[in-house]
Amino acid sequence: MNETPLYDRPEIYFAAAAFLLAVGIFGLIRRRTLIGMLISGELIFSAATLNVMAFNRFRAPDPAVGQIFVLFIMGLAAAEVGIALSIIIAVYRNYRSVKTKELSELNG
Amino acid sequence: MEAPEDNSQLLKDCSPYVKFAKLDELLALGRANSLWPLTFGLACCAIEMMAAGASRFDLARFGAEVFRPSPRQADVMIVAGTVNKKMAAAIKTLYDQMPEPKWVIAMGNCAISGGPFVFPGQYAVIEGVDKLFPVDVFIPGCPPRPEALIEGLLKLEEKLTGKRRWPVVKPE
Amino acid sequence: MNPAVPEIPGDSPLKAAQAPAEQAAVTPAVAPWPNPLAHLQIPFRAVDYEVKGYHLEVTVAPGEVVAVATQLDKEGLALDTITGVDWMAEGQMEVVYDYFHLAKPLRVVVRTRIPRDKPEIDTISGVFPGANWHERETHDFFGIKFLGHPDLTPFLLPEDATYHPLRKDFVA
Amino acid sequence: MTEKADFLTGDVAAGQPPRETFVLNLGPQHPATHGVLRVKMTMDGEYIVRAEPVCGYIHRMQEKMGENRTYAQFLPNTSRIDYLSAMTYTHAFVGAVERAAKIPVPPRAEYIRVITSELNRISSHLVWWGAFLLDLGGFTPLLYAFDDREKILDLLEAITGARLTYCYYRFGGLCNDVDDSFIKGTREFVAHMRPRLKMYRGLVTENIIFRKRLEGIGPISQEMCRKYGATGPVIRGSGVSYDVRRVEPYSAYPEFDFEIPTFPGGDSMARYLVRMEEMVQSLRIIEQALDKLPAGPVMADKVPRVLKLPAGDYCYAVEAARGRFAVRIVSDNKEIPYRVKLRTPSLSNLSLFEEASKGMLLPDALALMGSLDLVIPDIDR
Amino acid sequence: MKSALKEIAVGFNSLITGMRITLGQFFKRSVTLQYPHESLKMSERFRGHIELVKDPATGKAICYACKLCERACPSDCIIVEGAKLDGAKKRSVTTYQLDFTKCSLCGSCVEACRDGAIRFSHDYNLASLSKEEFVMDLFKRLETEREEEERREGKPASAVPVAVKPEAAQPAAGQTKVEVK
Amino acid sequence: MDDALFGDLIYIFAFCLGGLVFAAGPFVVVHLLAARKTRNVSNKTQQAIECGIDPIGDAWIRYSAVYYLYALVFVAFAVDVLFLIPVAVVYNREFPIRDFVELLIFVGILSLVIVYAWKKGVFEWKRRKTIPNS
Amino acid sequence: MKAFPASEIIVSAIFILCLATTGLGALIAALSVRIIRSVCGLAICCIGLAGLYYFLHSPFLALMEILIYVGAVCVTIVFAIMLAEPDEQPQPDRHGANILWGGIALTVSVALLWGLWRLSCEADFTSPPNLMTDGSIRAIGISLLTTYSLAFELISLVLFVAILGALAIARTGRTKP
Amino acid sequence: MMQSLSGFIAGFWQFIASLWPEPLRLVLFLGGIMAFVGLNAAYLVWVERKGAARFQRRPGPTEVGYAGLLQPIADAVKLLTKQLIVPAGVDATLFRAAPLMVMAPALMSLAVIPFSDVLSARNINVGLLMIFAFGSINVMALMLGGWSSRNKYAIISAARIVSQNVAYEIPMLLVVITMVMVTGTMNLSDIVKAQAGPFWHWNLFKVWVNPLMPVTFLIFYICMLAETNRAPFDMAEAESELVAGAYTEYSGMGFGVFFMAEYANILLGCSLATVLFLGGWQSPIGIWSGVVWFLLKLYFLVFSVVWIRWTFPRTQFYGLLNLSWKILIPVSLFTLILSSAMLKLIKPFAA
Ligand code: SF4
Ligand code: SF4
Ligand code: SF4
Repeated sequence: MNETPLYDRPEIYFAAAAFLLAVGIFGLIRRRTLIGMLISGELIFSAATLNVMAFNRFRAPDPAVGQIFVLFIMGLAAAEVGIALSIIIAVYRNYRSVKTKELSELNG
Repeated sequence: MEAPEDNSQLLKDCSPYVKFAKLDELLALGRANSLWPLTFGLACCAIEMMAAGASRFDLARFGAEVFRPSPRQADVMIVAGTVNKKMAAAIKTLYDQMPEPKWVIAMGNCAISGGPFVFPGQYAVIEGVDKLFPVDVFIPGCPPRPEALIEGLLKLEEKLTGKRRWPVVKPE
Repeated sequence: MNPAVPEIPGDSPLKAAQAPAEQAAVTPAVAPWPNPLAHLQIPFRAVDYEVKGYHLEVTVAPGEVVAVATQLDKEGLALDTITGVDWMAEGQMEVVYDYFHLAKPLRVVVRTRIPRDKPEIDTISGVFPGANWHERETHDFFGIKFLGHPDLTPFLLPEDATYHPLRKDFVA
Repeated sequence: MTEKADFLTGDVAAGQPPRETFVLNLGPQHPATHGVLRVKMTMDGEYIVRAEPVCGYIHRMQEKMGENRTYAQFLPNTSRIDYLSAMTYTHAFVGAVERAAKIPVPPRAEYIRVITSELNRISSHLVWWGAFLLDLGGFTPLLYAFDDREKILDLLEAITGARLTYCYYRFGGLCNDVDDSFIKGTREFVAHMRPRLKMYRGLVTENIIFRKRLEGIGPISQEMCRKYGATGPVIRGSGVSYDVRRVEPYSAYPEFDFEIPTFPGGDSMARYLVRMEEMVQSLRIIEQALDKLPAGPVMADKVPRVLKLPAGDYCYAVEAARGRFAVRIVSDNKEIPYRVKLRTPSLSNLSLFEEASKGMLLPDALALMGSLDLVIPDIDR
Repeated sequence: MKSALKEIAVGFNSLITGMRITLGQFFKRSVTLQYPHESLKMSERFRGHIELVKDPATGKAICYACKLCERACPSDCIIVEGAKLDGAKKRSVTTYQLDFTKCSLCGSCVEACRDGAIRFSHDYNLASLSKEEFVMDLFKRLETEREEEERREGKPASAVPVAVKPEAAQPAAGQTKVEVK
Repeated sequence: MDDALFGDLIYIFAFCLGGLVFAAGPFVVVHLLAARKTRNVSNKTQQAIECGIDPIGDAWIRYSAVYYLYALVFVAFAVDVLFLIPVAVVYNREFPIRDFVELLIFVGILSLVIVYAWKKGVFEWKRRKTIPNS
Repeated sequence: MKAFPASEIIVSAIFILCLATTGLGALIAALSVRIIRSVCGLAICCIGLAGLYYFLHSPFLALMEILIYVGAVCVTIVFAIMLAEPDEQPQPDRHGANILWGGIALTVSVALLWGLWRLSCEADFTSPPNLMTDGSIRAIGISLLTTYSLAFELISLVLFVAILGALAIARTGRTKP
Repeated sequence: MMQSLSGFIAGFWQFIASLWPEPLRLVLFLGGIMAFVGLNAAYLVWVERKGAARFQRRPGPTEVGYAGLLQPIADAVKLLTKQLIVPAGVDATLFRAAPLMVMAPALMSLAVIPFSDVLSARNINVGLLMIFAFGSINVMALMLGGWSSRNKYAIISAARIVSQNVAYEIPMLLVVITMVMVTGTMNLSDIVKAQAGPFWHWNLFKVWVNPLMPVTFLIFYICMLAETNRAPFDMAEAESELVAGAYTEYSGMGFGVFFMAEYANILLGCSLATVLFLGGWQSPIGIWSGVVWFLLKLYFLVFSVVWIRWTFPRTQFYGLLNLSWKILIPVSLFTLILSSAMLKLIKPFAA
C-alpha cells in the first residue's frame, strides 16, 4: 500500500468523477424522459464539481476559491433545475407527455 | 367465511417461534393493554363509542384511546352500529387490512344480530357481524352505555391474558 | 297549463280525505288564506292544515309535473321531497311532490298517478337540482323511472340492486 | 361498481390524452365523513373536480319498517334515524299520528316536549361542534363538548331511561312526567351552559386559525338552498330566516319568545355561528318553558290502545337540529300505516354538496361538509 | 399594511386566549368516572334489558303468560310460554325467553303488560364472548335468583319480603359510588 | 491526518450506523415475534387502504401538486439563503459598512423574489370556478 | 488522530464506502427504470459525494451538497415527477444500443480519466496541503464579502432571474389547456 | 467480595478507558443518545397522552402500571408483535427504507447537541449546518415513504408534508443565519457559551442586538412546529382529510418507528431552540449551570408543544404555506437585515 492514504490520492477522485461523467452521459443518452435526462445532467454537473474540488484540494492556490467556485456551480445547478423543471412542466401541460420520443413525434 | 375460532389457540399459532410461556404472557399483556381501536363508527352506537372515549368515561385509562384512522395501525375493530349489505364488503376489507393479531368487538344489538332492524323479509341488514368475520366480544344494548364498552374492552383483555385485573361491577 | 284536473282512474282511499275537513277542532294557528298561489293556473285545493299538515294540494296529470314545478319555482317555493306510494290494488303508482315556501307558511303537495306496469314520469331535476336524489331514491324504492334523470343508479341500495323494496309485492 | 370510466379515459378515444384527474375515495370508513358516507372525489391535484356522495352504506329500511309494524311499534325507530336529535324526530312522528287521529296533547306534555327537544338540540349541536372541530383537527373541543353533553344526557336519562335513543314521547303525551329534580337540574344546566358557550367562543370561534379555515369558505347561496331544499342552519347561514318552529309553528313553540338566528354570509362560518347562536336561543326557550311549565297530566285521556288512522295522508314537520324533518303517513285505515315517508334534512343538505364543492380544495370541502352537520343514517334511513 | 399588522396582532391574541383557556382546564379536577373502580347508580328509569318482576307475596313471577308483551314487541324478541299449574287460579309463566340482541329497549313490552310483571333491569354493563349469552330465559333467571336468595337467607323465599326495587348488591371492595349529577 | 476532521467523521459515521441500527432493530424483533397466521376473510390484506373500498385507479398517477410553484420558488430561494451562511459566520467582524451594504443588496434581491411571486399570485389559492383541463 | 485505534483503516473504509455510495447512486440514477428511484439514486449519489467533499477537506461544501441537492433539487424533481411523469415505461430491451452507448460513454470517461491522470502525474504532488479545516468556511465568507463580492451579488441575481423565468414558464403552461 | 468485585470492575473500566478513550467515549455517547431518544420517544408519548388528558379534564392512562407509566412499554410490546404488512404493488424497497431514513438523521443530529459543556457527543464546528443537512434527508425520506405506499392519501400527504417542510425551512434558516451572524459561529457549544451569565444574556433577551429577538424566537418556534409536523401544522396526519396521511399504509412497527422519529425530531427541534435562544445549559441566574437547566428548558418547550397541539385546530395547508411565504419569510428577512444593521451600525458606537 502506498504511503498516502487512499483518500489523499487525487487519482481516486478523478476516477470517481470520470465514472460519474460516464454514467451521466450514458443516462443522458439512454433516458427517455426529460426528467430522466435532467437527473443524468445533474450527475455530469456533480462530476465537474468533484473534479474542481479535487484540483482545488491538491493543487490549491487558495483554499477558498475552489470552494466558492463549486458553490457557484451548485447555485447555477439549482437555477438550472428550476428552469428545466418549469420547462418540463410547461411541455407536459402542452403536450401531455415528457417522453422525448413522443415529443419529437408531436413536433414533426 | 371462517367460523370464529378459539383465540388462545390462535395466539399460540400466531407466534410459533415463541416457546416460552413467560414471554407469551408478556406479549399478551402488552397486547391487552394497548388496544388501539379503528376509527370506525356506523350509527347510533358510534356516538356512545365516542362518549366512551370522552372525558366522562375516558378509554385512555386503559390505553385504548388511540383511535387510528387507518386499519393498518389498529388492533381492534369496534363495530358500532348497523352493518348493511352495501357496507359488508367494505367492512370485510377493513378487517382484512388490519394486521394480525386483531380483534373485533361487536358493539350494540345491530352489530350482534341486526338488532331492531331485523324483521321477516328484510332486505338490507346483515344479521350480525359474526356472519362476516370472527367476533371476540359482544356488547349488547341499544345503544350500550359507555361503561359497557369499557366492560367489553376489559373482557377482551381478560380473554387475552386469561385473568381479570379489575373489580367486577354489579349494576345497581 | 290545463286547468282541468284529469280524472284519475280508480278510486283511491285518498279521495275521501281530500275534501277539506270542516270538522277541524282547532282554528289554524296560521291561516293559509287567501290562497297565495291563486293566481297560478294550477287548480290547487286548500286543505285544513291542522288536519293534514299541508295547505294546498293538487292532483295533476303525469305530464304536467315539470310545468307545475316550474311554476312553483318561480313562486319561490322550495322542493321538500319527492316520494312514491304504491297503490298495488289499483295498479297505480302515486308520485307525491312536496313543496314548501321559504317565508310564508305554505306547504304544497302535488300528486300524480302513473300506471304501475309502466312507471315512468318526467324528471323535475332540471327545475330543482335537489330533486335528483329524491328521484333516485324513489327509483330505488319503487322502480319509478324518471325520464331525463341524469343518473338513476341505485342510491341507497347496493350498486347492483335490481329490486324495489317498497313495492307492495316485494319479497326479499 | 358502476364506475364512469369516461372521466379518466374517455378523452383518449377522441385522440386526446387523459385528464390529470384521479379518483379519491373518502369513506365509508373515513374520519371526516362521520359515519359511513362515501364521497367519490374526482380530483385535480388538491382541487376537487367533482365530489359525488355515495350513500346507502347505512340504509336501514326505516320506511319499509314503517309499513310492517304498528304505529306504536314504529315509534322507537324514529329515534334511530337521527340519533343525535332523537327527541325531535319522535316528535314529528307522534305529531303526525296525533294530527291524524286527532289526539289532543295536554299542555304540560307539550311544554316538556319543547324542553326535552331543545335540550336535545343543544346536545346535538354540541356533538356537531366537537365533531366539526375534530374535522378541523382540534381534538380538545370535542371532549369539552362531550363533557357538557353528558350533563344533558344525565338529565334526559333520568327521565327517559336512555342516553341516546329516547323513546319518550307517546301518542297523546309522554310516557312519564318529569320531576322536580329534572327541573332543578335543567335550570342548573342552563346556568352552567352560558359561561361554557362564552368559553367556547374564546377557545374556538375567535381563534384565528379556525376563522381562517371558515371565513369565506364554502359559500352556499340562498338560491342554492332553495333549489336543493336545504333547511335548518344551512339555509339560515345563507341569510334566510326559515325555521319550522316559526313558519309552521307546532307544539308549544308559539308561546315562547326566541329568535331565529340568521347570518347572511353563506359560508361555513355563518353556518357555524348560526348553530352557536341557536344553542343560546335554545337555552332561552328552555328557561321560559321551565318558568311557564303548567301543571296537569302528561298524557291524553283516551288514547286508543290500537291506533287506526283514518284513511288519507298526513304530514307533520318539525325543526330538528339539522333542519326540517317531516313525516308523511299514508294510511288506509289499518293498524299499520300504508306508507311512511321520512323527509330528512340531511339528505337535502348533503345533496347540494356536489355543486357547492366544485373547484374547491380538499380541506375546504371537508370543512364545508362538516359545516353541513351530517348524520348519515339520517340520509340513508 | 396597518390592517395586516392588526390582523396579526388580533390573531396572535386569539391564540394566546385559547392557550390560556386550555391551561385553565389543565388545572381543574378531572371529570372522569373511573368505571371499574367506581360506577354510577343507574337512574330509576334506566332501561336495561327487561326482567320479570317477583310477586312480593309468593316470590314467584307475577307474569301469567298473557303474551301481550310478546305481541307488542316490535322486534319479536320475546317468546312467552305459560301453563296452568295444578291448583293455580291463573296461568303462570314457564319460559320467558328474551333475545336481548334484537331488543331496541323501546319499552313497548313494559307498557303493554297490564300487571307490571316486567320491568327494566339495571344491567348496563353487559359484555360477553358469546352472543348466545344474551338470549336469556328470564324465568329461569328469576328462579335461580330466587333459589340463591333462599339459600343465602336460609329461609323459604315466600317469607322474605322482596322489595319491588331490590337493594343493590354489595359493592366490591374499594368501590365508591358516584351519584348522577 | 487531520485529527479533528476525521474524528468528526468517525462520530458522524458511527451515529449514522447507530441510527440505522436503532431504527432497524425493532423490525428484526418484529420478524421474530410477529403473528403469522391470519384470520382474513376476503384476502384483501394487501390491498391499498382506501376507506374499505377497492381503490379506483392507481395511486401513482399524475398528481398535479399545486404547490409546485412553491417548490420552484423554494429551490432558488433555499440556495440563495444557503449562500448567506458563510457570510453570516464572518459578518460579525470589525469591518466596514461595506459588508452591510452587500448584505442589503443580496437580501434585497432575495426579497424581490417574494415580491414578484406574490404579485404573480403564486401564493393565491382561489377556488377554481372552471374545471381544469376540460 | 491517535484517539481511535486503527483509525486509518476506519477512515479508509468510510472513504471506500463513500466512493461506493457515489457510484451506486449514480448507477441507480442512470439505469433504474422507475424514475422515482433515479431521483433516489441521485440523492444517494449526492450523499456519497458529500462524503467525498468531506475527504477533500471541505465539510462546508459537503453539507451544502446535501442541503442543496437532497434538500432542494431532489425534492423539486420529485414534485415534477408527481406532476408530469409518474413512471417511465420499461424500455424495450435493445441490448445492442445499450452496449453501444455504454461503450461511447465509457470511452469518453476513460479518455478524461487518462487526461487527468496524466495531469496529476506531471504535476508533482507532494503531501497534500493541509490547509483547511474549519477555517474554510470563514475563508469562504470573507472572500465572498471582499474579493468575490460581485459574484456573491451576481449569484443572487442569477437565482432571481431563474425564478422569474421558471415562474413565467410554469405559469404560461398552466393557462393553456 | 462486593468490594473486590466493584474494584475489579472499576479497574477494568480504567484499563479500557486508558486503552481506547475515544472509542469508549463514542460508544458511551452513542448508547446514551440512543437510550435518551428511545426513552424520550416512549415517555414523550406518555407525557403527550397524560398532558392531553389533563387539558381535557380526564386522567389519561392510569391502569397500565402506576399512573399508566407502563403504557409506552405495553404499546411497544404490542407494536413489536404486530404483523408487518407490505401491501401489494408498493415499491417495497423504498417502503421499508423510509422509516430507517427518517429515524437515522434525527439520531445523527442529536450527536452535535451540547447537553452541557461536557455532555456533548461531538462538538462539530459546522454542527448547526449539519442538523439542517440531515433534516433535509429526513424530508426526502418522508416523501419517499408516502410515495412508495402507493396510496392516494399517502401521496397527497407526502406532497403536502414536503412542501410544508421546505417552506418552513427557509424562515428557519434565515433565523438561524441571524443567530449565526450574532454569535459568529456555527458551533453549538460556542453558541451556548456566548450566552453565559444571567438570563438576559440569553439570545432570546438580547434585544440590544436585535430588538425583534423574541419575534425571531417565535418564528423559529413556529418553524420548528411545522418542521416536525406538529399540530397545528400536522399535515402528515391530517386524519380528517387523509386518513393517516403519509403513514396510512404503515402497520405495526413501521408506524412505530415513524412515530418515534416524530418525537425524536421534536426533541431535536426543542433542543435546538434551547441552544439557540434559551442559553442551553446556562442557568438563568448565572451560577450552577449544567445539564439540569438544559433539560428543564427542553421539557418546558416540549410541554408547550403538547399544549399547543391540544389547543388549536389544524391550519389549512395552503394557509400554512402562505403563513410561511407571506409572513414568516418577510419578517425573518427583516430581522436578518435589522440585526445585521445593528451589528454594523450600532455596535461600533456602543462599544
Ligand atoms: S344497536 Fe341500537 S343504538 Fe346501536 S346502532 Fe343499532 S339501533 Fe343504533
Ligand atoms: S324493550 Fe321493546 S324491543 Fe325490547 S323486548 Fe321490550 S318491546 Fe321488545
Ligand atoms: S310479562 Fe306481562 S304482558 Fe308479558 S306475558 Fe307476562 S303478564 Fe303478559
